[in-house]
Amino acid sequence: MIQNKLALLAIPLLPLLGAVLAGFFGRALGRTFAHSVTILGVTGAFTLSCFVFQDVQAGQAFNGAVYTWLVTDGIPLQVGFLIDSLTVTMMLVVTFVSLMVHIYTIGYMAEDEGYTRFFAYISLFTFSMLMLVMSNNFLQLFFGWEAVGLVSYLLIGFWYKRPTAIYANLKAFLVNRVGDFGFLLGIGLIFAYFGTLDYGTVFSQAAKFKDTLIEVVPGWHWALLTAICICLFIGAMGKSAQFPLHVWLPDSMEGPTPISALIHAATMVTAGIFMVARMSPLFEMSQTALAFVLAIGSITAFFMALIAIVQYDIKRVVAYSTLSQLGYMTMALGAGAYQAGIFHLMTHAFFKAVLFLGAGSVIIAMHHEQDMRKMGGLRKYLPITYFTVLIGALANAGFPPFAGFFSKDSIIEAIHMSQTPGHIIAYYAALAGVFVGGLYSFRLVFFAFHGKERFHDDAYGHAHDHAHDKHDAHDKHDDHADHEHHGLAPGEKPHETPWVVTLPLILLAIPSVLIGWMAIEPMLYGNYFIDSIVPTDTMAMMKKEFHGAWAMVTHGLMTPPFWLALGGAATAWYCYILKPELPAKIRAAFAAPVKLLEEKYYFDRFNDWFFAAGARNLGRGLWKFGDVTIIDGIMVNGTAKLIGWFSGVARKVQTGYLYTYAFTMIIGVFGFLTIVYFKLR
Amino acid sequence: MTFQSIIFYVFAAVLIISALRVITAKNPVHAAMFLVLSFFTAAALWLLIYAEFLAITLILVYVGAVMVLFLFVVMMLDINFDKLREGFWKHLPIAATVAILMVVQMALLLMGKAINLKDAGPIVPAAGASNTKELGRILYTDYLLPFELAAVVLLVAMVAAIALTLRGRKESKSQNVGDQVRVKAGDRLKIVKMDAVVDVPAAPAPEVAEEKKA
Amino acid sequence: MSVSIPNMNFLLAAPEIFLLIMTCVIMLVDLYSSAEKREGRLLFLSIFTLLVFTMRLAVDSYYEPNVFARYAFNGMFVVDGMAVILKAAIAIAVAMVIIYSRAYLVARNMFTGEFILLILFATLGMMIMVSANHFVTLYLGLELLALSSYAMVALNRDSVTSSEAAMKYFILGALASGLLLYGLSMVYGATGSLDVAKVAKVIDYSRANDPLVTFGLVFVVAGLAFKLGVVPFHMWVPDVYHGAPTPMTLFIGSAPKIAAFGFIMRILADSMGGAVADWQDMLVILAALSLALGNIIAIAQTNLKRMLAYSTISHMGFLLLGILAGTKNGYSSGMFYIITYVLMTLAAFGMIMLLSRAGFEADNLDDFKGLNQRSPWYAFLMLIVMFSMAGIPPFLGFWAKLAVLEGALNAGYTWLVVFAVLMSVIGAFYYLRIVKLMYFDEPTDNSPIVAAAGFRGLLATNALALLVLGLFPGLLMTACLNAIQRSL
Amino acid sequence: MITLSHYLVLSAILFAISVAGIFLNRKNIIVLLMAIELMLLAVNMNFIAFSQFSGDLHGQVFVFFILTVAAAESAIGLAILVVLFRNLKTINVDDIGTLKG
Amino acid sequence: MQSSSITLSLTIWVPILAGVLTLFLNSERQKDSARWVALIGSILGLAVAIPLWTGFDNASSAMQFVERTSWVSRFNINYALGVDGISMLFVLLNSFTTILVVIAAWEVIQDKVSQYLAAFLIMSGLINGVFAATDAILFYLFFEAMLIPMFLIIGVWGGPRRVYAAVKFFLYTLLGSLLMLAALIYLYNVTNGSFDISDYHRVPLGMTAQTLLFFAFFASFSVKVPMWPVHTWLPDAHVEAPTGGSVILAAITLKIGAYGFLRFNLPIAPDASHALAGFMITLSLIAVVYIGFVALAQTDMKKLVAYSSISHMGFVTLGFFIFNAQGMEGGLVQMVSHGFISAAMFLCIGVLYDRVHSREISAYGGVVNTMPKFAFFAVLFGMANSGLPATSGFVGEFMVILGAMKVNFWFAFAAAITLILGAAYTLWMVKRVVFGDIANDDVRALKDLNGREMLFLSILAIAVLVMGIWPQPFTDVMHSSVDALLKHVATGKLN
Repeated sequence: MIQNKLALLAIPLLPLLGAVLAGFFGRALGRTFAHSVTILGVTGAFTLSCFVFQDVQAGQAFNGAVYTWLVTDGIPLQVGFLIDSLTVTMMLVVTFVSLMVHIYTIGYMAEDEGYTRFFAYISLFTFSMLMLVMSNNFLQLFFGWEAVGLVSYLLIGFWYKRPTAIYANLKAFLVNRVGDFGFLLGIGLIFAYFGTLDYGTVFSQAAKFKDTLIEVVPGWHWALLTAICICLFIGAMGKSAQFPLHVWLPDSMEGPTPISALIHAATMVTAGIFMVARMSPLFEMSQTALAFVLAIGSITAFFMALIAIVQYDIKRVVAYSTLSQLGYMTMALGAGAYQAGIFHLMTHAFFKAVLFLGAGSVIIAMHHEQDMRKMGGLRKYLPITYFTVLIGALANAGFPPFAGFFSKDSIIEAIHMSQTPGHIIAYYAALAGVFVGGLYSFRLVFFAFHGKERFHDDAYGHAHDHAHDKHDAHDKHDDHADHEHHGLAPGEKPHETPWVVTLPLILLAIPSVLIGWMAIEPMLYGNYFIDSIVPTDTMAMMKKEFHGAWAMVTHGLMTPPFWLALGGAATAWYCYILKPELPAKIRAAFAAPVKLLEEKYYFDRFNDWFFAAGARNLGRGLWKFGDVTIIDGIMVNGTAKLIGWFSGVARKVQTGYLYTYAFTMIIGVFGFLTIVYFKLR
Repeated sequence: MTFQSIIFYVFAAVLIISALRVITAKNPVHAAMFLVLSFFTAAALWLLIYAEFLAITLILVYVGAVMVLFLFVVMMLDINFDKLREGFWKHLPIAATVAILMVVQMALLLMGKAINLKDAGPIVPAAGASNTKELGRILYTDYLLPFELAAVVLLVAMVAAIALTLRGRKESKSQNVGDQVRVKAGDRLKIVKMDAVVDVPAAPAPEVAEEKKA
Repeated sequence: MSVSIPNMNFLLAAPEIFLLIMTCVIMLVDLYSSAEKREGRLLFLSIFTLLVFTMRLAVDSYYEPNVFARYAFNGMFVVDGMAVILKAAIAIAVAMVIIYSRAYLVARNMFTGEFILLILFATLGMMIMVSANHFVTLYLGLELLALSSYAMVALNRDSVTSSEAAMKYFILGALASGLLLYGLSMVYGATGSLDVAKVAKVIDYSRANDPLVTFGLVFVVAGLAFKLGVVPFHMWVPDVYHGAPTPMTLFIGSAPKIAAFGFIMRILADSMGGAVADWQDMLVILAALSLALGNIIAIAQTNLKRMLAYSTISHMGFLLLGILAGTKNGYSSGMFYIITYVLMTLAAFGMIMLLSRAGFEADNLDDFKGLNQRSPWYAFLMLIVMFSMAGIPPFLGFWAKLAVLEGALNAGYTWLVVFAVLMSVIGAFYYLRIVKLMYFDEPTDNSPIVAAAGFRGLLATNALALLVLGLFPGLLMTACLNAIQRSL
Repeated sequence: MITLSHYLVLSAILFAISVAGIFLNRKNIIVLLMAIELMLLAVNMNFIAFSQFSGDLHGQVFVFFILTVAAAESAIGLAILVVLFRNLKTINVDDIGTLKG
Repeated sequence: MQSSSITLSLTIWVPILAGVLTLFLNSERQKDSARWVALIGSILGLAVAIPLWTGFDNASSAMQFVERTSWVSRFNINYALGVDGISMLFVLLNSFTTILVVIAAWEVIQDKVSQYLAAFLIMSGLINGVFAATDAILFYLFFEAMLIPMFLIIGVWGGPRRVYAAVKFFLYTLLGSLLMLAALIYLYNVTNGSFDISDYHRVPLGMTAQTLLFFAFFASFSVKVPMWPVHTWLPDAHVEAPTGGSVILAAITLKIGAYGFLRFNLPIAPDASHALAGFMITLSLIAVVYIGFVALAQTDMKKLVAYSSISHMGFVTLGFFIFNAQGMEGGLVQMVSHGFISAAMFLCIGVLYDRVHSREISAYGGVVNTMPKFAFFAVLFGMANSGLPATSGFVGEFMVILGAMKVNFWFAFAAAITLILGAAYTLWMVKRVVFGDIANDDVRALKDLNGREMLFLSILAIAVLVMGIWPQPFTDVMHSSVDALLKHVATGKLN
C-alpha cells in the first residue's frame, strides 16, 4: 500500500476532486451531490490513511518524489511524499476530524445558501492540509502552508456579507502572511546553505552546519541553525497563533462553527506544531531557538488563557482556550518534548473539536445566538450536547483519565525536566495556565448549561454589544442576513440538535476520553516516532520516570497540575453556580485588569493603529509626497514646466523687430570672432 | 610718409567720416548723399592701387544707378523722418561699443602676429597693361558662366521688381497682347437671348472678386 | 589678338541650360496666354521642365555611373555624384512644391507667371549652387536663389505679413551675404584664388596655418549659417515661414535647404576641408544652440507654420551634427539628412495646404483637431510625417538622425550627441501635440476635405515614402555615401 | 607706403561702421539698406586690395559681379520696401513687428 | 549563419499584416469583419509562433530560428532575428496575450474599432520583433515603433486624463531610449562598424566605458520596467489606457525593459553590472517595498494594480542583479507569470469598468452577490497576485527570494516583505470590491460574466494555475541561456 505512489497520491487528491466537483458543479447538481461527493472523497482519504497507518506500524516508510516542480541551477525542486509515523498520525487526525466535520456540516449548514461552496472549501482544506503533512520537502510544505491559509481565508469570510467576517479573514490572512514571511526566509536560508529543499538531505546535513555562523548584521554573528529555526518558527507562530501573531485566531470565529472546529482548533493551527516536530533534527541543534520557542509558548499558554475567563461569546471562550492549548504544545516543543507536543496536538484535536462542535450545537439550538449570558440551564434541553461538551471540558482542563490529562501533564513534566534555558519560568507559567484552564473550561460549562435560563432575558439585549471592539462577534446580528432572526423567539425552547450534529459529537467524544490511555504508551514512551522525531534528552528522562498510562494517572494525582485544575473548576463552580452575582462584583472590583483582558491586552487596537493604519498612512504619504509631489511634481512635471517656462521666455527674444534679428546675428559673429581671437593668440 | 600715403590717409579719413555720416544723418537724403561721397572716395582709393576699371564702375553703377534709385524711393515714399530717428541716442552707446569692439578685435586679428601680411606695396602694373582689358579678357572667357548668370540675376531683379510694384490692372488701361492676337469673331459680338426684365438684386459676387484682385 | 577659348564643355551643363531656356519660354507663354489657359500651361510646362531636367540627370548618371567629378565652363562648373543627387532632389522637390501649391494659389488668384518664373529662376540658382566650383559662381547662384526668394515672399502684395516677412528676409539676407562675402574675401586673400579646387589645394598644402583663413571662416560660416537658418542666424526663419504665403514657405523650407547643403559642402568641405579644425568648433556651437532653441521655442508655438519653422531650426542643428564630423561619412549623413528633411517638410506643408481652402488658412495647430475623425487616411499620413520628424522609427527621419548622430559621435562629440538626444525628446513633444490634436481631440471644423487626385496621390506618395524608405533606407543611404565618396 | 594692412583695416572700419549703422538706425529701413551697401563696399575694398597686392585679377572680377548683384539686390529691396510702404504707410521698423515670438 | 527558418519573421509580420488589413475595414458596417479579421490574425499570430516552442532546443544557449539578411549596408545593419531561452517565452506570451486583448475588446470597443484592433495587432508584431531582434538597430526600431500604437491606444481610447498620460508615457520612454541609441552608436564605433548584439557581447570595454554604457541602457530599460524612481508614468498610463492597453502594457511592454537588461546591460557591461549591482538591487528593493506601500494607499483599482506591477517588476530586476541562476530564472519566470496575472487583473477591472464605468474601489462593494463567477476569478487572480503557491505568481517570487538569500539575508528579507504587502493591497482591494453586502444600485444591477469574458478569464486562470503547479517546462527552456549568460557575466570583460 504505502509503496504505491498512486494510492498515496489519491489520499490528498480524493478530497481535491471532491472539492472541485462540489465547487464547480455543486450549484448545478445540488446539495446532495455536493456533500456526497466530498464526504466520499474524505472517507476515501481516511480509509487509505488507515491502510497507510498499518503499513507504517509494520515498519515501512516512504520518501519519494511525485514529480519535479522545476530544476534550478541543477537542483531539482520536487513535489513528493514522506510517510512516516508522524505523517501518518497527522493524516489520521486530519482525515478523521475532517470527516466528522463534513458530516456535522450537513446539519449545521442546512439552512445556508452557500452549502455546496462550503463543502468545496472544507474538502479543499483537507487536500491542502494533507499536502502539508505529507510533504517531504520545504517547497511543498510551504505550498500546503499557504494553501491552508487560503482556505482558512475563504472560510472565515464565508459569510462575505458580514463586514466583520471579511475583516477577520483579511486579518487572518495577513497575520499568517507575517508568519509566512519568516517561514519563507527560513526556507531561503536552508536553500542557500544546504542547496536543497529535501527534508532528508537537509536533516542529514544539519550536523555539518552546527557551527556555521552567519553575519546577519555586520559585526553580529548568528549560528546559522538558530537563524533558520527562528525563521521557521516565526512561520509556526503565525499558523499556530502564537503570541504576538495570535491576534487572528479569535477573530476567525467569524467563520461557521465547523470551520472553527476543523481548521481553527483541530488541524490547521496545529500545522506549526507539526512543522516544528518535523524539523526536530534542526531545532535540536539550537538551544537558542528552543528557548525562543519555549518563551513564546509560555506567554501564549498563560496570557491567552486569562482572556478566556472574561469572554461571553461561547465560541470565543473555546478559541482562547485553543490559543492557550497551542501554547502548551509549543512549550513542549521548546522543551524538546516533540512527542509530547504531537501527543497533545492529537488529543487536543479531538476534545477541542468536541468543544467547538458542541458550542456549535448550542448555537444551532439557540438559533445562532452565541452570547453565554443569554443561555444558562441548557443541560436539560440539550443533553447529548451537554454531555459531550462536559467531556471536552474535562479533557481540556486536564482531568484524569481524559485524553487532555495525559498530554498536558506530560508536557508539564517535560518542561520540568528539560534543559532548555528558561524552562523553570515556563514550568510555572504552565502550572498557572492549568488553573486558569480549569476555570474557563468549567465557566463555560456552568455558564451555558447550568444555572438560570436566561434565553428570554433582555438584560443583555442586542444593544449590549462590546462597544470596545466593534469587530466582536456580537454586533454581527444585524448583518447576519443568512438567518431571519437570532436567538430564540419569545417562548420558544431550545431543542436538541439533529443526529448529523450529535453523531460527530459522540464520535469525537469517544477518542477524547480514550485516546490518551491508548496512545500515551507508544507515542511518548515507545518507539512510535523513532523514524520521524530525533530522540532528545528530555524524552529520555521522561521515559525513565514514567512507565505507562496508569502510572501517569497515579502520578498525576500527586502533582500540582491536577490540583490546580481542580481548583480552577471549583472556582468556576463557586462563581457561577453558588454565587452567580459574584463575577459582576469581581469585574467591578478589578475594572482595570478586566478591561485589559477584555481588550485582549490592546493588541488589536495596537495592530489596527500601528500596522494597518500606519501602513496605509505610510503608503499614502509615500504616494502623495514621494510620487506625486517629488517625482511627478518636481522632477517630471517640474522639468516640463521649466522647459515650458523657458520656451515662453526664449520666444520673447524673437521680438519681431528687425534690429533685434540683425543684432543677434552680429553678436553671433562677434562671439565667433572672440573664439578665433583666443584661438589664434 | 609718401605722397601716396598722404593721399590714402586723406581719402580714408573722408571715407570714414562720410560713412559715419551715412549712418548718423537725420535725413535719408543726406545719408544717401554721404553714401555717394563714400563711393567716390572709395573709388579714389581703388585708383590708388591701380584698380581703374572697378573704380569707374563703382561710380557708374553705384552712384549712377543704385544711389539714384535710392533717392528716387526716398523721395517717392512719404516718410516722417523725425519719427524714424527716435531712440537714436539711446542706442548709440551700444552700437558704438559693439562697433568699436569689433573694429578693435578685427584690427587686432588682422595686425596681430598670427596674421602675417606681407607688407609690400601694391604690384604696379607694367607699362601699357590695361586693367580694363585684362579684366575683360578674363570676364568673357573664364567667367562666361558667371557672366551669363549675372544676366539672369538682373533679369530676376527686373521680373521681381515689376511683379512687386506694377499694379496697372485696374486704373491704367493697357493692352493685352495675347488677347488681341487670340481674339475671334465670335468673341467680339455675342448675341444673347434675354428674358423679360426681372428685378433681381445685384449679385455681390463680382465685387468680391474685384476686391480679391486688388 | 588671340584669345584662347578654354574648353567650355557646355554639354555637361545641358540640364541647366535647358532649364534657363524653358524658363524664358514660360515667361513668353505666360505673356501670350489667356487667363483660363494660363494655369494649365504654366503647370504643364514647369513640371515638364523639371521632369526633363531630372530625366536628363538620370540618363547621364546611368551612362556614366562611376565617373568622378567632371568640369565645365573652365572649371567653374562641376558635375559629380553629389551634385547629381542634390540636383535631382531639388528638381523633384520644386516640382512637388508647384503641384502642392497649385490649388492653394489658384484659389487666391496667385498662380501667376511670376510665381512660376521666380520659382524656376530660384531653381536655376540652386542648381548652380550645388554645381559651382568657383566662389563667384557660388555667389551668383546663391544670389539668384536669394533674390527670387525675397520676391516670392513679397509676392502676395496686399498682405502686410508677407511684405513684412519679405522685408526682414531681405535685410537679413543682404547682411548675411555681406558677411559671407567679407569672409570669402579673406579666404581669397589668404589663398590667392577663388577656385574651389585651387583653394582646397592651397589650404591642404599649408595645412590651414594661415590665420587669415580662420578669420575669414568666421564670416563665411556666419553667412552659411544664415542660409541654413541656425541659431543665432535663425531669426528670419520663423517670421518668414509664418509671414510668407504657405506655398512660398513650402518652397523656402524645402529645396533651398538642399541647395544650402550643397553650397556648404562646396565651401566648407570641398574647398576648406583642410581647415576642418577651424570651422568644426563653430559648427558645434551652432548645432548645440539650434538644437536647444529650436526645440524649446517650438513648444510655445500655436501656429503650425511657425512651429515648423522652429522645428526646421532644430533639424538644421541635427544636419550640422553630420557636417561637423568633417568626414565623408559625416557629409553623406548630412546629405541623407537634408534629403529626408525636405521630404518631411514637403509632406507637412502639403497637409497644411490640403486643409486650407479659399479664404481659410489651416496653419493653426487647432485646425488639425480631430482630423482622424474627418479623415483617418490623412490623419495617418500626417502621423507618419510627425513621427518621422520626431525621429521615431521605422520612419525615415529616424535613419537620418541615426546617421548624423553616428557622424558626430565618430568625431568624438559624445556630449553633443547626448545633448542632441535630450533635445529631441523635447522636440518629440510638439510633434506629439499634433498627433494628439488629430487623434485625441474632437474636430472643430467639419468641412469636407477636397483635393485634386494628383494632389492626393502626391501627398500620399510623399508621406508613405517616409514609411517605405524608412523600412528600406539602405538604397538612399548608400547612394549618398557613394556620391560623397566620389565627389570630395 | 600703403600696405595691404592699410586697406584691410580701412575695410574693417567700414565694416564696423556698417554694423553700427544697423544698430543705430533700427527704425529706418532705407538707412539700413545703405548700411548694407557700406558693408559691400568694405568687402569690395578687401577684394581689390587682395587682388592688387598679389597681382591676381580674379578678385577684381568678383568685385565686378558683386557690384552687379548689389544693383539687382537694391532694386528688389527697394521694390519690397515700396510694397511694404503701400501696405503699412511706414518704413518704421517698430511698426514691422506683427510677426514675432 | 544560414537563414533557414522564417518562423520569427512570421510571428512579426503576420500580426502586422493582419493589423494593416484590419485598418482598412474602418467603416461603420465593417465593424464585425474587422473584429473577425483581427481575431483570426491574432490566432494565426499565435499559431505561427507555436514552432518556437515545439522546435526549441533546450540544450542550446545559442540563438535559434536564426534569420539574417543584410538590410542597411551603409551601417552594416542586418535584418537579424533569433531567439534563445531568454526571449522565446516572451514571443509566445505576447502572441497569446494579443488574442485575449482582441477578445476582450469585442463588444467593449465600439468607437473606431478597426483602428483599435489594428493598433494592437501591429503592436503585437512589433513587440515580437523586439524580442526576436538580434541586431541592435532592429531592436531599437521595434522598441521605439511600439510606442506609436501604444500612444494612440492610450490617447484615443483612454480615460479623462489620457492626453497627459499618453504624452508622459511617450516622452518618458523616448528619453530613455534615445540615450540607448547614443550608446548603440558608440558601440558601433567601438566594434568598427557592427550593430550585431553578439558582437557587443564580445567587444572588450574599459570600466569607464562600461559604466557609461550601463547607464545609457539603464536609462532606457529602467523607464520601461519601470524601476523606482522613473516609474510614475506607469500608473498614469495604466489608469488612462483602455483595458486592452493596460493589459499589453503590463503584460508585455514592461517585460521588454527587463529583457533589455539581460540582453544589453549584463552581457555588454558585465563588470559595470557587477559594480553597480548594489545600486540596482537597492532600486529594486525600493520598488518592492516603497511601491508596495504606495499601492496600499490607492483608491483606484487600476492604479493599485499598476503599482503592484511596479512592485512585482522590482522582483525581476532584483533577480537579475543578484547573479545567480535562481535569481535570473526566477526573474524570467516572474516576467511570464506577471504577464498572465497582470493581464488577468486588468481584464477583471475592465469587466467591472465596462458595467459601472468607474475604477474607484469605493464605487463597488459586494460584487460577489451579483457576480459570483467574477468573484471567483477575482479572488483567484488576487491570490495569484499576492504570490500564493500553486499559482504562477509564487514561482518567480520564490526563486528570486531563494536566490537573494544566497547573496544577502537582508535582500531576501526586504524582498519577502512583498509577501505581506502584496497580500495586503491586493486582498484589501478584493475585500472592498468583491466582498461585503451590496453597496449600491450599480452593484445591484451588475450582470455576471458573459461567455466571452468567461473565456478569456478561464484561459488565463488555467495558465496561472498550470504555471504554478508545474513550472518546469517554462524553466527548462531557460537553463542553457541563463547559464551561458551568467558565465559570461562572471568572466567579465576587463581581462
